[in-house]
Amino acid sequence: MSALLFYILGFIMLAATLLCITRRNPVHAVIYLVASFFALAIMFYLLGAPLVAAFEVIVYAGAIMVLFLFIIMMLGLAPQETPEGPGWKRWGPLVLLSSSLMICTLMLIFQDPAASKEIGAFYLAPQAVGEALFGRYALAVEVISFQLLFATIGAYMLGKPLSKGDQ
Amino acid sequence: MTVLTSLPQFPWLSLLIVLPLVGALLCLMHSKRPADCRALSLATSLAVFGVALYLFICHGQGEGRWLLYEDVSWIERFGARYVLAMDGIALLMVLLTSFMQVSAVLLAWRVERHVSSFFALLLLLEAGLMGIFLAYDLVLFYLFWEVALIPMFFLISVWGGANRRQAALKFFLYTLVGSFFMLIAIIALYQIHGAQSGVYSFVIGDLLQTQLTAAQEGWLFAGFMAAFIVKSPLVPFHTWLTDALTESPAAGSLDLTGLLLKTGIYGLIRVAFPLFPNATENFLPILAILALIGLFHAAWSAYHQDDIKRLLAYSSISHLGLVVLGLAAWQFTAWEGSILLMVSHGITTGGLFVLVALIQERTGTRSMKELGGLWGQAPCLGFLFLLFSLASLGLPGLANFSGEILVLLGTFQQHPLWAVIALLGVVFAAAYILRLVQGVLWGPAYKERSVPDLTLREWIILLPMAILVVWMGVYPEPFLAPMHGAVETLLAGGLP
Amino acid sequence: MMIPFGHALAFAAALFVLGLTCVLLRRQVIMILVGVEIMLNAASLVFVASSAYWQQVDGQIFAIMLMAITAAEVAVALAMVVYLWRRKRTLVADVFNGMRG
Amino acid sequence: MNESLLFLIPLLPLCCAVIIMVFGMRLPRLFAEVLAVTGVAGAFVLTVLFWGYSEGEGTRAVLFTWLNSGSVDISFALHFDRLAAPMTLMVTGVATLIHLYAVGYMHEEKDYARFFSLMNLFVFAMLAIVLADNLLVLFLGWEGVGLCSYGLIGFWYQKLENAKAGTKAFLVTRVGDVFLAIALLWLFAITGTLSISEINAQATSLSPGVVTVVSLLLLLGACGKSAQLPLMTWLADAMAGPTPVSALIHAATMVTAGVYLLCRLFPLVSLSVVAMTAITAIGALTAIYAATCALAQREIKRVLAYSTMSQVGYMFMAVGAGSVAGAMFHLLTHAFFKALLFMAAGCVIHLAGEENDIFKMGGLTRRGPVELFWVFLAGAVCLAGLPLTGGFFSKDGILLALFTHPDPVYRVFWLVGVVTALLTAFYTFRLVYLVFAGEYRGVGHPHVLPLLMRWPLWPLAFLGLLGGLLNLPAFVGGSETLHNWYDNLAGRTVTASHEVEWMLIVLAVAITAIGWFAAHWRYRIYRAPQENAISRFLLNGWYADALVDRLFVRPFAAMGRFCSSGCDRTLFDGTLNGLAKMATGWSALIAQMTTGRLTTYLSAFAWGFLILLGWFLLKLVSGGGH
Repeated sequence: MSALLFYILGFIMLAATLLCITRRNPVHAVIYLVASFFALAIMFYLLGAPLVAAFEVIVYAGAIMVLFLFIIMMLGLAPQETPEGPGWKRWGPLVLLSSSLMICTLMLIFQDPAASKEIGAFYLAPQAVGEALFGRYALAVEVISFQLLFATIGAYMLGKPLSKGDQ
Repeated sequence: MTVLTSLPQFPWLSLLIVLPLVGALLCLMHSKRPADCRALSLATSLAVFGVALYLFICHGQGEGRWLLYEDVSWIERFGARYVLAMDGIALLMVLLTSFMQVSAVLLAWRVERHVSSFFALLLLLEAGLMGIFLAYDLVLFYLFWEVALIPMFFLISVWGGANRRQAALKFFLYTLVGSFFMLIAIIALYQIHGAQSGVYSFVIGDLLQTQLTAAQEGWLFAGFMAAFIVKSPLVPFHTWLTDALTESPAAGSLDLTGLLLKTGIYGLIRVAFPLFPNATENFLPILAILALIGLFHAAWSAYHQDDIKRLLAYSSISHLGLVVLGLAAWQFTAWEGSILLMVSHGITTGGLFVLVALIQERTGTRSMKELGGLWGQAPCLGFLFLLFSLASLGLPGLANFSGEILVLLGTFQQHPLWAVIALLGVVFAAAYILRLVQGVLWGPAYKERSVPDLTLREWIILLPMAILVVWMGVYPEPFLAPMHGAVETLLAGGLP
Repeated sequence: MMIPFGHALAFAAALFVLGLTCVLLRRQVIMILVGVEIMLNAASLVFVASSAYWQQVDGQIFAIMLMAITAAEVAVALAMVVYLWRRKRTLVADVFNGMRG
Repeated sequence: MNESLLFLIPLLPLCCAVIIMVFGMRLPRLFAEVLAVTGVAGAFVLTVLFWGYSEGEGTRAVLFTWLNSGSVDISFALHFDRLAAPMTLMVTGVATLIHLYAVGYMHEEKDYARFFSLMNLFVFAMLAIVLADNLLVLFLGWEGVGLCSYGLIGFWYQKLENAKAGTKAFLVTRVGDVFLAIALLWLFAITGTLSISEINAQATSLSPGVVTVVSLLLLLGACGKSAQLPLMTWLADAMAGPTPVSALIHAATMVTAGVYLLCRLFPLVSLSVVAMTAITAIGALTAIYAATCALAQREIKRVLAYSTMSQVGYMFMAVGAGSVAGAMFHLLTHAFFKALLFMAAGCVIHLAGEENDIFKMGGLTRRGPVELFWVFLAGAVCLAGLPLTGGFFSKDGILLALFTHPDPVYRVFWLVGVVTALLTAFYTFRLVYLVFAGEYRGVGHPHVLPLLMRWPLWPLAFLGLLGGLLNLPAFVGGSETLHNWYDNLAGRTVTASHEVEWMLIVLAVAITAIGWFAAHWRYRIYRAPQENAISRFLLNGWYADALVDRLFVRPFAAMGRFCSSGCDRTLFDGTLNGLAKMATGWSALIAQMTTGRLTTYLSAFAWGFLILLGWFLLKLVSGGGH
């Protein structure tokens, strides 16, 4: 049952993402992406990671993507990137590239014997994750918190009004 | 390694390197007051000269391989040590460096632009040169090798003549490419030695024991030679020198010809020959041929020049050809002659470059077509010009002759033909030097310009040089005596 | 859960390739960033799946850290987007070629 | 007395030279003049005082070590022996007179300090050659002489031709010096010493081939300084210098150095028959070459210059014939009368108003003091070899030595000597007639002759005329003083029957007479000279200069052009510039790939990623899975 659900969700995710990357209007694209992330969040839950699933919804879909939306709306981006749209010349090689990448990756994955082994039942309570996070990985958490701080400062600096020389 | 390391003594050798560095720093800190910078760098260079003189007098006649030795652990991870060592040859080079540096500082007295930087670079150059002459660890040697390169580049490219950028770039690229090969060879040798003995070290004394196959030795030797031959410079890697010398400011050309060129030959003596005795043995005839080609090529080229600075640049190449020939002869007397000639060439050609700078300052030209008759207008200047020219021409009783005749006497015993061919070059030296003297001193004087004679400062620069030129020609014994032991050990290959 | 490990990885790979396609296909800076987000999510999926496969906590931890880092990245990146917009009034990536050799 | 006091002889002129050089222009003129003369005269007096030291094996004195390295140990050492002593005496003596004369001659010159210091230095250098104990000290003097001649010939440097003549002298002699230097190196390599006496002592133990080659090298070295073929071109141009300089170069110093060198190393040189023959041949060739050139010269000093060359050729012949005493005898008498002739010529030029051309002179007996004619004539008859003069005996001795040499080829040389004697007599009297006979043909105003230019001529005239007494042959009742003085250094003892000797004397007298009469017939009454190919040929010294120019100077300059422009500019720099251009081209190509567009970079990255993946895959496939 859950396996079936996993596959359905997977295909929903892929479809949403495909729609996302092909939309010309960025607002639509981001909305599709949010949909994709919801599907992904449930997949995380199925894989025994409720905390990650929650974060996926809260942080990714809730915060990051909303930030994207804000920016897009704030700048009032036009739906059309280029008037004539991407031509064959432009995305022909890309499709070739992507498909060959896909094939290569899949071949690499499936030649490994581990690929056919099944994922066993697994559930990790948020508490266990929290203990590991603030126990063994405390230093990493600190480092990342620093990084967030710096990012904030950086964003602030970049967001300041331009000096005359730059304009 | 010897146990000399444990001897507690005052680090004189480090002082020789540190003093100019401190001077350079102080100069940079006083960039707002040019007069202070001048005084400061003069004081520094005099102090270094004082130290060198002290070492020459008090430590010149030591027993054993080294007169002075300092060994401190430096980058332990790589086995690079801060090893400074001074034997008789290094002592002479140190003395020459510090002496020329005083002259260079005095000569640069009238530099107007970026005074503090100029003197700082000059002092940094001195520190680099001292390091090259004293380092006994390959990493240290390489470090100083590059340290000496950079100030010279800036001296040329900022304070040089009309074509300075190109000349500086040429100089930089040539020497950098050469030293790049040396770096590779250093690392390779380090690895080979470490793999063999389990002791990873850059100290030359340790690396001497490395067992190399013929092919390895050949390639490593070639790597070192690339750096040293370019720096020496031997034909066909010499064209950077003529441009660099022509374009560089007066003090720069003094240091370049008097000292920087010697680092290449010094590298041969100190590093390349002892480390790779078998490859050296095979290479000596080629070296001699290169030296002879250089000697003749430069002499002929010099004869064709109109720019006196360029002519002198070629004469330097020609003389250094003879120096290298003496080394290639692999004979005691020839080696001593080569080293003596190296020192005396530094002084005579240095003196000539000083005079050329003065002449250019006074007349605004370096072209022989526009010069002439200076003897009548400035007899003292003319007299010194003649004196240094004659010394450069190899007149007996003046500095260069002592070295030249020793080189020839020694070389003839091993390879008569080389010596005979080199002697023919002596006539050519006479030809271009006399042409130079004739173009500058004789002929009708140019009435429209007045050429003042030497000022006190210029006398102070030139008089010691002139005295040395005569002294080294008549009584070179004090300069020969310290190097006997060093040359003997180097030739025997039996280094500690 | 009775799905093979390979299938989870295959989904992740497909997601990744889609993200990469987005990055390469789209010209607007903001859509390139969207593509990057997609690829990062693909990575998260691999982490979580591996965590389940090996029954270990570390994969999930990394997924969480990845989110934190992404948050930081997005903050700076979007600030830059705003900055770029202010400078040139466009977000077409090909316009910004100041590093041209 | 201490023997190192001997060093005072060369050092006195040196010190004076240095003092004049440094302080000359700051001190009163008189001081410099007095110092200059005192330096040389002092050396003369000292030589006389120390004469006793030269007896026996002579005296060695060592000042201090010059070069000491390995097996090389060379000191400043001198050797005052029987060969050096008379030479020293002559050099200092004649030089003293020349210096006195120079004080008068240069009394209007402003740059006197340079002149006198170089003159003193010149004497020092010559004394270094004469007194040297080892070849390196000799070489010091040898080069020093070249330097001083350079400075003095080009003394009036404002005229570029003078400076060029000086340069030429230095360069041409330097070519000879190279050969001497090679010989020096070789001798050191095989004997391990540079001491002249030791080399001479070891000479017999050396292999004959080496001795021959070394001797030939020495000969070439001597040729340079003594202006012998083929290195003779500088001497005629050396007339550009002031007249006292010419006198010094031709009489006391420089040109005699070559002869002296060969005499010094005679024990070595004489071992090689080939070298001896070569020496004689070169001497003979030069003698006749120079004599023919002298026939056509128009400048008084050039005539004398070529005569010097010719006379030095005689000295070479004497050495080649094995008679050191004969060579030295001729050297001494020649020094006296040639110094006299040059100094008198200086007076003549003064009287003719700085006119050099003998065709614009004439009748000078009446324009100046009549004594000048007599002293000039005294010199001329010595040169021409009129019987009973010094020149007659010394030249006759040489011809006798050539004639009596066992090798028949020397008869040819003897014949050349005789013909040269004839030519010598002819051009000498031509000179005398053109200068003194007839009416004055010039336009210049005579200058007043200072007293100092006049009286130094007398002692020289006296010495020249009576010089024969130095070595009067036995068959005319002499005691061969010089020959006996040299003792074992004198070389081959010339023995001949009285008939042969008388025959040669009669022949010599006859030849001189013929030369004189020919000159008398042709030049007693002035006739304008005719220009023709032969006279031009002789006037230009057989076009030797042009030949040297074509053969050496131009190729040398061309080589310079080739090396500097051809090699350095084109080949080396060109190659590098080409490489640099290539690198720039490549970098431009690569720079084009750096579009600055994010998308390009990203897709390049993706393609790279694909390649990486593909490679992994390939490895796995070829590795057959795990």
